[in-house]
Amino acid sequence: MTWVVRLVVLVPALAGLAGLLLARSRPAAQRIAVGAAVATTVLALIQWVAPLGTGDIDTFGALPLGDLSAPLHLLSDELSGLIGFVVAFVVLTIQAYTVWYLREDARYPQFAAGVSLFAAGMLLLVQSADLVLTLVGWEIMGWCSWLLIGHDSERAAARRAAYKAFMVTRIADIAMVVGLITLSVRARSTDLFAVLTEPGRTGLLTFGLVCVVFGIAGKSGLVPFHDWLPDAMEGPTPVSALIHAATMVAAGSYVIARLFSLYAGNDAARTVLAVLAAITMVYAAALAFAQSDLKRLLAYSTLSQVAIMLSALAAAPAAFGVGPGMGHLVGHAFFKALLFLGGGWLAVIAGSTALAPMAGHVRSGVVLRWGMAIGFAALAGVPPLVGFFTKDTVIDAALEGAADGAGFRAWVVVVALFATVLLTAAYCTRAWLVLANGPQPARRPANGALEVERVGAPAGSVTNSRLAGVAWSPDGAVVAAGTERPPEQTSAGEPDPELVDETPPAPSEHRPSVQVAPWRGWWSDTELLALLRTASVAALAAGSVLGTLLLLTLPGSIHVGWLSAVVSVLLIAGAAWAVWVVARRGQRDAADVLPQPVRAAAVAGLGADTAYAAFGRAVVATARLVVFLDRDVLDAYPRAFAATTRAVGRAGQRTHRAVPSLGLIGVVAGVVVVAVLGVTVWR
Amino acid sequence: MTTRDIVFVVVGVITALSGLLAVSTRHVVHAALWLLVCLGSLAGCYIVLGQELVGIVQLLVYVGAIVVLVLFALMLTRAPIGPQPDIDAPVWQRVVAALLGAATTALVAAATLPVIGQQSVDLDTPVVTTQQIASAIFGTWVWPFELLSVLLLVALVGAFAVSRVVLARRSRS
Amino acid sequence: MIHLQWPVMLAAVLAGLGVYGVIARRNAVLVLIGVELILNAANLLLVTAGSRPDAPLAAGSVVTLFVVTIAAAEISIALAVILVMFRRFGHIDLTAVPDLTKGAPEHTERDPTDRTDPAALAAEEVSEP
Amino acid sequence: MAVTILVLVPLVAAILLLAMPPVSGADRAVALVASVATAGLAVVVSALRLEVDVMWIRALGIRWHLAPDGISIALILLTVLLTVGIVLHTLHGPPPEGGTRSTLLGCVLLVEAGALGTFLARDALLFFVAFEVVLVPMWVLIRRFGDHHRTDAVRADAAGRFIFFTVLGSTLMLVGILFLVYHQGSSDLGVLAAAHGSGMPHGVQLAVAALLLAGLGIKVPIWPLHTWLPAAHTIAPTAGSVLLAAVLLKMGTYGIVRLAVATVPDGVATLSPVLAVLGVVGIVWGGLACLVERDLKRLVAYSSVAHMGFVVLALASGSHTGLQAALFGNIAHGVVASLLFFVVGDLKEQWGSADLAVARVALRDTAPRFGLPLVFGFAAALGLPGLVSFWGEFLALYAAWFPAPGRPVALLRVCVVLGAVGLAIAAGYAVRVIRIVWAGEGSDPAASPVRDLRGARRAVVVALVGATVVLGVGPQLLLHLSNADAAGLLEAVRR
Repeated sequence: MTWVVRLVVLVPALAGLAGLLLARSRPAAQRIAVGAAVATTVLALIQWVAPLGTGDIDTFGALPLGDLSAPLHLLSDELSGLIGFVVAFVVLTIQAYTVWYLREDARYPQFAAGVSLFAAGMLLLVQSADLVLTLVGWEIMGWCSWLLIGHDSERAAARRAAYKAFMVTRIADIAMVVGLITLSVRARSTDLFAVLTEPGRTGLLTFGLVCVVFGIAGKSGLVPFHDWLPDAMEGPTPVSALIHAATMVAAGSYVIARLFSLYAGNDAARTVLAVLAAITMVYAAALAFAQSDLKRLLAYSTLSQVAIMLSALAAAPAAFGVGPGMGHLVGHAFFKALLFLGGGWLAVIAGSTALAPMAGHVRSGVVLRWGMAIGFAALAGVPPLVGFFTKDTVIDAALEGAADGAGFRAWVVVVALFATVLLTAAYCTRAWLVLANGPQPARRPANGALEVERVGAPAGSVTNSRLAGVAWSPDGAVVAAGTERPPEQTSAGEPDPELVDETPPAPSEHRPSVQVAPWRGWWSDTELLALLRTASVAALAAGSVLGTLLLLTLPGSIHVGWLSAVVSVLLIAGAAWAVWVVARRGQRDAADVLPQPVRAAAVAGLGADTAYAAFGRAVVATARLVVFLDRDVLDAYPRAFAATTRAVGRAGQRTHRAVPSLGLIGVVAGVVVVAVLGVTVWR
Repeated sequence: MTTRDIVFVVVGVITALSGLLAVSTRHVVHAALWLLVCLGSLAGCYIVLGQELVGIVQLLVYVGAIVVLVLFALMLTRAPIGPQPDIDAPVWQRVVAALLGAATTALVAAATLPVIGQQSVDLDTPVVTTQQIASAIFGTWVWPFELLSVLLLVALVGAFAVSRVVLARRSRS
Repeated sequence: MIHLQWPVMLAAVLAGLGVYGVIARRNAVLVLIGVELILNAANLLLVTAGSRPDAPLAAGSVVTLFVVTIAAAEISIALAVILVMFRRFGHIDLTAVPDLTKGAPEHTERDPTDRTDPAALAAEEVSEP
Repeated sequence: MAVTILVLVPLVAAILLLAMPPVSGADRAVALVASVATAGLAVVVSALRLEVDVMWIRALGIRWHLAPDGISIALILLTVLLTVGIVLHTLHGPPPEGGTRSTLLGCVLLVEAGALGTFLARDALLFFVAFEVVLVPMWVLIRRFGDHHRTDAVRADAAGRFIFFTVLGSTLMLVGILFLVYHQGSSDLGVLAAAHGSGMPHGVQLAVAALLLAGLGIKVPIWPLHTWLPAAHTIAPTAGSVLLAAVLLKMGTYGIVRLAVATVPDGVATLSPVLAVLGVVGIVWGGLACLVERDLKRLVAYSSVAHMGFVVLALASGSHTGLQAALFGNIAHGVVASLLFFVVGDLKEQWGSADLAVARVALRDTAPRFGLPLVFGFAAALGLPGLVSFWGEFLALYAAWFPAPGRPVALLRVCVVLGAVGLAIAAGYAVRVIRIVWAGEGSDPAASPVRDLRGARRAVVVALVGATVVLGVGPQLLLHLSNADAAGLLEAVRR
């Protein structure tokens, strides 16, 4: 059985490597990627159903490091089993969906391999019983996120977004590394259980835990490290789903959950976490309401939802354990993946990820319509969907925490949670109304894609004034930030069967830039591709409805308090009604009531990007100073030495060019003097 | 003062005087000729000292070869005949030279005379015969002797190289 | 019987004369004459020492012969050098300031734009064909 | 005996190659056979731990004592295997400019012989002699075979700078060694390590440690003494850059472990705050310089300064973990830097320069066999887990956080935080290069594409990528190798 645990990590890792190094053809890459995802899901299922309950599964032997013990063990318990399974399942749906989504992308094999590696990183983190392995998985995810967000690297915006994501998380990783080292030093061991049980040295412990909080703030997108996440929407939609649903941003809360018994006894670290989470959840939910781009809206909602998970870990009483936070992680994984995949589908139909062009398109298909509806409802927390249960468990846990005497940090969280519930319901309603109530397009205009060629600034839309940011690149190149350009349905050969009833051949002048690869096996069958896409969305929708059942296996993850449930349902209903009214029953975008400058600022992320860019410029300026010092100050010493030597040599040369007979006088006089000395002194 | 002493002093005075003239005459060629006299009379000194072989070699090599070489060199460097006003260095340099020369003399004398003291040797029955010298050269000193022959060869080649190769390189560039 | 202080004194005088000649003369060939005098002073000392009854290995005579030979070698090289000097500079005046740049392009000043360190000089010597 | 032959094979082959007439085609065979034979012998010697110990210079009591141990085996294997790689790489490239190929190969083998002697030597003076052997061939490699797109003066400057710095370092080291040997009465490293500085007054220990650290620190290079490295790396041919990064730099750190840490531990301990601070300044300094550097080879050289900073930091910690981290980081940097220099050197060969500001074709689509190793190399350079550098750097930070007793803990912890900042900077420059060269930021699709890696050159690069991954996934392979001897070394120190 221990091999199952190892294989859960090994299979996607090998699939990733194989895809990267070997698979050059698309069918092979598809088989490897999807096959490995299926195998991983099955293995994770086995592990979840029959967890070993042990934390000393060898990986490749302990490191011989003298005074530091680094056994590098994996663990297998209920929590890792559940999360592992959810991760594997979400990755499976995403891999299946990617086959459809990137069907015309020449670099699909690399992309699929990247997703596999990413999954391996997350699964390693989930199953790690060793802080070093946690860090390994953590960093692998960071790297893969860079590769995947920048997949579409012909566009400057995508390159910049990838760089920004990687750098922001990497900077936060400074704290992560220091924190993990501190915790390991305390126990002289990187073994999770040794770290958790080491008593004493609370000063060091607090420092380490706070460092870890700041470390996870990077990947989980807490303020002030949050701004990379909306920009990361430049990546293809499957990556967004991957990052947002079950892996990267959720990894932070999982790490905190694994260290929960340390956090439970440490007020200082938890207060920091609570404050960061509370700020982030309200801030991000408020910004989400004003977004004009569906993917960015979802990104901000992710920030907010991840903060909810973390707030549960920050505020819940120790007795509640990690259940509330992890429950919300699982629920969020399902409905956020669902929303992203559905959103990607919509974007392909509409040719843009901006909300305005999508208006009405959600009615294009049954699965799409119901999928998006379930997704938004679950996100808003409408009973009986999974979001309702998990969110109310968190609120209940926070209330219990407040009652338990947690004081400030619990109350901050409770207030923020109720505000977030309200805001979440508002932006979900707004988005749904926009998507569902637009003018029903019978089909997409033949040249529709042409209009939205440059997504992010569609004609006539005030909402897409996504401000151009300055690229944070050492080269100082100024690039405009935009949003992902979804693969367009313009290929005459491959109309979407669900979308187009009577297929007019699209104008051929707008063929996709990437040539259709010469793969025509059964995998290429259009209907099969569409089926894969639809099945993925449907599976996730099912998960969003039935996810509560999964959570029953994790103690403490479903615990609905009546008071909080009633209050939040009322809040949701009120917010939805208010938005409905403001939106004139769906006749206009509810966000249009906001003043234009506020809207623009919100779309621009309130200038966080500018601050990042300024920081980047400061670093580059320092670097230039360093290079100047290196070349012209430090290096002056060797140059001065060389020049001195040369000057001395010249002087010597001149001396030797003196009149020869004078030299002779010198020599003879010297000999005489020496001889006199010799004769006199010798005696 | 024995007879040999008197003979030696006479020959020695000739040597010293001709040496003085060799370094002080204003005729370039005369200098070489006075050197010839000086070295020749030094050969006489050697003979008085009982070293006939050395004296003869001195005559052959120094007087016969080296001085001739010097004369050749003087001719090749277009040495003028007749007294030269600028043959000597400036006065101050000559004064320094005289001082250093005197110092050298004093030094050598001071260093060696006490060693020699009032020692006198009987040269009528010579300590070393020519035969002994021959067997010493080809016996005890054979390796230095052979090395010397190599040195001579190297010197010949070197002289040739210095005068030929350097000039050839110069003319090429 | 001979008293050895006479040859020793002669040697001292010859050495002093030689030194005077080396310094006081301008003409390089005449300087060589001074050198010869010094050498002969040394020879005379050797012979004197060798004529003592306790002199071992016939060293006085033998080494004198060697010195004579070495002197021959020395003077041939020296005269060759003087000859080259004469041809290159047109004079053999040792009190004149030598102009080494003349006729010796390999040893001229480096290009002033060459901002390298001394090792570069050595390096370029090596790389010359 | 086999150990002596191990050193002699490359030496004799080098002399043969240097003496060979330029037209002869036998250089290929000689170089290949010699390097492969050396590699084989080195494996045998390392596996069996063969040893040779005879009197060498009786008057001075210097012994011809060569023996591998856990600390040196990894370096020996790295040296011999990389030499095979370099020979293959050189033989499958265009003929070198500036001299004949046999001269180039001769110099490479001479460096190998010197490096092997250095790593094997168990006598301080023998160590020094072997240490010096590498200087002249390395100088020739830079001076004669350097980048021929630059002016002669630039080559002369780089080569002169190299020789100036390293000779200065060697001189300081020699003074230190003589001081040490004079005080301890023996030049045997085993004896010196067993004495671990006992019987020397603290002031003398401090002086010896300072001399040794300054001398060897130039070679490492430790921060303010590093300015020779970028110039030398930029100008040197691929073979020279690889040797510099993978062998010469390692001789410095190895020397610090073998000569300084083992023999004058108290002096090194007193100096460890300085060492730690300089190491961390090097990490940050090198990283920042990489963020704006335009020349790719220079950039890799600055990243070497940063990576060696981690090794120095680990050494400053003085703990067992620190020593292990330093030894591992040493090898890791050797593998990664040689991989990068092989790839970058090839690119420069084809591009004519390594200026990042020149728009070229992106490698990702036109030359994936170049691109992938480049990405791997820079991913390793930024300390990505799963690749070899991560372990050295993470463990170095751990060790510095928890140093040996008696070290300034607070200062070292500040150093750790700054070192972690260095990790973030490394990510910045690594991704910057990948963006420009691989993904093609600011690239020019119309520029002439590079020929992709082929044949033996590809095999060399693939082998190095493999080593990066294998050692990254299984760091135990190396850590077990050095564990016992590292422990023994510190045991002697602490006794």
